[in-house]
Amino acid sequence: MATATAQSAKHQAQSELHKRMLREMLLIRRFEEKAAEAYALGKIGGFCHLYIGQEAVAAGTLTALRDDDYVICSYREHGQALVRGISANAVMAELFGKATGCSKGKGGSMHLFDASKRFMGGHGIVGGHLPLAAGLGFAIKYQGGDQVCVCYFGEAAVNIGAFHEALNMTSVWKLPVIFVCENNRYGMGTAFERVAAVTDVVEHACSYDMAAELVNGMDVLEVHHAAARAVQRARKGGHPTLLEVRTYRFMGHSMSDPLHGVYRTKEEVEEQKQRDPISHLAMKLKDEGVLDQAALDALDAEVHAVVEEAAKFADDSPDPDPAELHAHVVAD
Amino acid sequence: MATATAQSAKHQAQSELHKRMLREMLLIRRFEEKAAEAYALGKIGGFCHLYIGQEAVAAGTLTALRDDDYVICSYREHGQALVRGISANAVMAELFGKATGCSKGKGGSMHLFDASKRFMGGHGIVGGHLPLAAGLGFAIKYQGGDQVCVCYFGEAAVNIGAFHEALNMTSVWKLPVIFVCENNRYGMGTAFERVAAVTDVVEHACSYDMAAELVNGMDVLEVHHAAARAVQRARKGGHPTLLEVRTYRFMGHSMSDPLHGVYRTKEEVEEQKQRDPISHLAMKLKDEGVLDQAALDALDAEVHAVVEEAAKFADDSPDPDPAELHAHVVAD
Amino acid sequence: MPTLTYRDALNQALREEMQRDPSVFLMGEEVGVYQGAYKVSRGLLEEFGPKRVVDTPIAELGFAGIGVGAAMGGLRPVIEFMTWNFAVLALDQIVNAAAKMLYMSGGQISIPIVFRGPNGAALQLSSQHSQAWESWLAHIPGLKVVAPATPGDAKGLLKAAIRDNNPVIVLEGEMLYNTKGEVPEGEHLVPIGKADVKRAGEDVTLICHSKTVAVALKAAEQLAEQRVSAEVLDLRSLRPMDEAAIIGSVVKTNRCVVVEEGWPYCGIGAQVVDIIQRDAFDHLDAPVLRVTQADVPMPYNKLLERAAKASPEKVVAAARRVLYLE
Amino acid sequence: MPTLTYRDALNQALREEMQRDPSVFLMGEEVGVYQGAYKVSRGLLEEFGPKRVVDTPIAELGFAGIGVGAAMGGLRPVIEFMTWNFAVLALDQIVNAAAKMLYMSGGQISIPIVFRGPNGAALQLSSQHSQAWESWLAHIPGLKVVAPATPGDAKGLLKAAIRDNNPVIVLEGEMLYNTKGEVPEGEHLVPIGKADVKRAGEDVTLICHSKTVAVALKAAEQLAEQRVSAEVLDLRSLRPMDEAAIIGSVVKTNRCVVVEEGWPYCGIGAQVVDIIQRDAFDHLDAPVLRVTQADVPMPYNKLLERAAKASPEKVVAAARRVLYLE
Ligand SMILES: Cc1ncc(C[n+]2csc(CCOP(=O)(O)OP(=O)(O)O)c2C)c(N)n1
Ligand SMILES: Cc1ncc(C[n+]2csc(CCOP(=O)(O)OP(=O)(O)O)c2C)c(N)n1
Ligand SMILES: [Mg+2]
Ligand SMILES: [Mg+2]
Repeated sequence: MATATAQSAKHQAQSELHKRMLREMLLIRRFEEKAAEAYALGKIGGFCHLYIGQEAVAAGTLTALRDDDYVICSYREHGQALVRGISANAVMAELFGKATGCSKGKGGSMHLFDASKRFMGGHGIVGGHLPLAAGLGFAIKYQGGDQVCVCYFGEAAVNIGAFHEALNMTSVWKLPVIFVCENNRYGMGTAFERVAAVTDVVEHACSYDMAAELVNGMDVLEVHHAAARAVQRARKGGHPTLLEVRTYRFMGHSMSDPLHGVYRTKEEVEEQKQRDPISHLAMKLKDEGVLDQAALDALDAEVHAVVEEAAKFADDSPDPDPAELHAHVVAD
Repeated sequence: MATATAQSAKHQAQSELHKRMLREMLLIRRFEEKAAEAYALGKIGGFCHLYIGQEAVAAGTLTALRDDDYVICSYREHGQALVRGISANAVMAELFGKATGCSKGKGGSMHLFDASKRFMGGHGIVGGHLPLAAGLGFAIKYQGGDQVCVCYFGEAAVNIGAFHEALNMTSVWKLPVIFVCENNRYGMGTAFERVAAVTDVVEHACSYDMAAELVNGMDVLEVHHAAARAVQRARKGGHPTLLEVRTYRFMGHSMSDPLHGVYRTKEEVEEQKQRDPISHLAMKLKDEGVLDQAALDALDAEVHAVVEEAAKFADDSPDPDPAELHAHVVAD
Repeated sequence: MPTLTYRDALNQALREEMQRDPSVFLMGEEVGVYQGAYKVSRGLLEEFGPKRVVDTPIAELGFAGIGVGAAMGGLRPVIEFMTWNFAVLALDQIVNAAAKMLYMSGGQISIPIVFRGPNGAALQLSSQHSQAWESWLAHIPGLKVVAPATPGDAKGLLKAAIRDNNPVIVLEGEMLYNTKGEVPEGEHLVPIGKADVKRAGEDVTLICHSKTVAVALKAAEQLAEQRVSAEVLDLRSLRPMDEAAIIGSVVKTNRCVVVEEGWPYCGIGAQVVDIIQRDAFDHLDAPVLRVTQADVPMPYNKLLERAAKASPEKVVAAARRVLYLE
Repeated sequence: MPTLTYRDALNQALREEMQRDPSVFLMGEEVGVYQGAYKVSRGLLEEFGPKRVVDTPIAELGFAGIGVGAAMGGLRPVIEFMTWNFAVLALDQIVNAAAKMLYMSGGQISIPIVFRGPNGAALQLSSQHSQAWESWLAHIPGLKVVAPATPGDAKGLLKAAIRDNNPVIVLEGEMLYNTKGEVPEGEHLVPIGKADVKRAGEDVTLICHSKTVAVALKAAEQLAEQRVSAEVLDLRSLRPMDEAAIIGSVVKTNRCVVVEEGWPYCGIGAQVVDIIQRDAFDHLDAPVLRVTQADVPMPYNKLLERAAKASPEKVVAAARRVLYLE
């Protein structure tokens, strides 16, 4: 039996974790709002896919990882980059295309990288990074490590061949990979049920004899616990997991797309916003007495300042040297 | 209640069907034996994948079709071509690369075509023709027809992305396609269980909400009935089926490969030969009194003559005109 | 003649051909409910219904193959790739099925299909979303490849492509969709395989296609200010290529610069150079020079991206070099 | 020096590099239990075990990507494609992941990986199994592409490829596997990017690579009988290409024929021609001519196939034309 002190230490640690997750989610939210603003001002170009509404997925899963685990994402990866610990400055500078960006301004929003954080990108071809994730898992196992690789992708990627090939080989070779499907119901303007014969993504796990869990992505704690279980399975036994996290994007597909358009109703978006994962956790922590309104306000202010500073940093940073055009085409 | 005459007419028709299936299987067997001989003599070049052992699959399924249905195959398609009614002459001539071949000598063993028989090839990229099959199904539905499309492929094709994409869209759009997986346990020298997380191919049907049946491919009647059910589903309701037919190839993967090599034992091959679908049906028909040994011998002699004639025809046929090199690159 | 955007010209071509022939249908990601990622298919779902305007899952290999299969079954599919960047996943179906089927079936099965969508770089879409695929596609016998530069050519070439009995690749330009130009109403067909002089000139030939036509035209203006008369030859069709038009122009000007969006190695320009030196060797007063994308993956940063792309300035510089003015 | 087959030279290179560096592993279809579809990996499973000699399902896109991912994770994968014909399915991973990763990550993540396997036609494998992909691959910045013609070069280039910190494409030849030649033992590295004069000559340069080296050498013999001295330059490396060697030879001979296995449009030869006319314009006494595969899908029939391929006769004819002997 745990002693009273142990109990309370555990409780304390849990509260800290919850506060951290709240802060991460808030940071993402404020960062993305700032990015939208900067995009409108033309400071960010190209495609820019915001994470607003889905914050609980990055915050819940990445807090279950060790620093030496690998993370790999689609083009909708600002949130994961921030939670993984790439500074808001470096992420924002990358969106601005600056030399101080985490990919030196050569990658942009869709290609955030930080090898030192084992953050392996930002990839733009739907489904294309699932085999890369399996390959990272392969390397871990080959080297005898006990790290895991977490791979994020949208539900629309489930329909592409790479998903099938990657999951099969991951299972056959028992690679320590956690496939996190962020099911936000839409791939651009296409509702999943219009293009998928089976809409419960977890069902696919049967075809690969893989562990699977279906999780409410608006509840960061639920996400975190499911992720922790998956990490445990992968780290201990090299057993991969397919995690389907049901979430929702509150914004358009990318900054060039409308908020709802013809493919979903304004009402649906509004209704989903009631399930905001940030308010949800904030409410809970208030209820539990972990944070009061003043603390919440302080947190928001702190995060706000981080984001403002990031925008200023990005703005003030230099463009890459023109010689960068020809640098890094091939390695030495 | 059926009258006695109706009963016996039905019985009669069944016997005819069984005799036809026996003949088709025998024709394939003798044809393939002759092809092996011709290959050894250098009259056939390139890759040549024989169908010996798997005859019941082509004979059982194709006898459930109408003439206006579509058939599409992998590179292991001599058997299907013959059962579909392309003359042994035209098939053998194609293997010999002659102008009289069903693809004018330009396709060869892997690319048998006969548009008039709705025999749509002979395709060499594993899995590549599954989307083509779905497309033929799409065309049928678009045109309001009640044909079906039957698509043959090996179990190793299940691991490739095209399988996944084709089955999903076929199901979403309810296309009249029957996917016949000829599970002969090996893709070249690789046992299926070494490379597939789940070895019951039918299990994949769940991921696509598709009807499925697992069939003993050494029993041509069982194959035929399952195919007939699948055809019914497709023709009436546009419901696709995934048919897994468990079979075995008695020869090497292609004429350039060893019979068993290191990937399977000689004993295994011998054991499987005991399940020969041709002897199986011949025995049954003898038992039932449908055919006696003399009739069987006559059948074999007849088929033998067809094959000998085919080889002679192919031998005597001319090579394509040199101008054929530049013909049919583009259509008018 | 009405003035339309390139986007609306394509839309008109699709609409007219779908009205004309019930076996023509459009398939691709977001072509229906969403009205097209770049709105090329706007209004078509409403007019022709979901049977003929088909939204697909993200499965480029699969739906390209379904298109080829549908063509085998007697239809005339138009397959839209949201961009050609994603079509790399579908190349097996384009090359091994669509392009080779007629030949390997001994002439039995033609594949009347159009694969279309925007090709090459737009603005700051970075490495994976900015690739120009024309040299790969033009390499393949059995395909035809067109790359219209103007709204009029876009309409005329797309209509011709849909009526062609072969697989035709139509390379559009995201940066061109909003550009405007005169577009003949109704029956307007531009023959596949014919280049077009977009500006006549005497001193140097600028060969270009798609987005680089505007680049060459700007360069020609700047050259005119420098008293150099440049002829701008728009290839329009990359396979077959109008060799007679190329040679004809070079025989007249004796000097040539080839401008393209793609990378240099084994690019379209290399093929053009090969044709010219082979058939107009004695007419050349200087080596043919090429302006291409820098031989690097496309960077995200705006300035680097600009530096990577073909530009009027680079074309002018190359033209001056072939004129030995530098 | 020991004489080995091309196959065994490759096998030796793999074995030596796997012995030398535990992070090197081999992955592909049939590489292990089956000992390789063409036996290049014979004995490696027995020596290095299933951890390092990995049989895959038929999933080219997937296992190519797994290779790239493993390289991101610190390994040095050698990915075997049973033939390059099937690698068309994996091009997204080769082009969009392997080739672009270093650049788009701002120099952080290099991809030391080798993609190898037989390329081009063998005998009577028909349309879908006879494609030569070098011009596509050489088009892509971020890749290196080599195509050895001899057992010695095969060993030396494969070893260099495995030690290179970039994605390197090694194009082998099914028809070359049984050919024999001298192969230095142990540490034998052929630098990537260096062409090799396989026969010195004065009157005309024959530029070739891979299987066409033998074709060019035979042509050179026949030309010698006609008192024409041909230099045979084996490119060996297609990206980067040894421009200095090309120019050096043409400046000497003033005439050139380029021979390749692939199709003409935007082929390797087009790029070679571009380089020559650009940098050796004043040294050329005749247009450069090219001998390529006929511009058609490969037919199955033996005679048609032979007619489609580059041959010594065609090379001789082209050489005589550039020498104005016809
Ligand atoms: C292979 C490929 N096809 C198409 C696209 C264009 N595209 C980018 S994102 C996207 C939708 C993806 O939806 P989903 O996987 O659900 O992720 P989400 O955007 O919802 O996070 C599409 C079609 C692409 N990038 N790659
Ligand atoms: C995409 C692709 N990869 C590899 C090959 C080479 N190959 C030809 S057949 C074959 C095995 C296929 O096995 P299976 O699908 O089970 O069919 P079977 O030969 O047993 O009839 C392989 C690996 C190919 N043709 N296509
Ligand atoms: Mg989504
Ligand atoms: Mg098999």
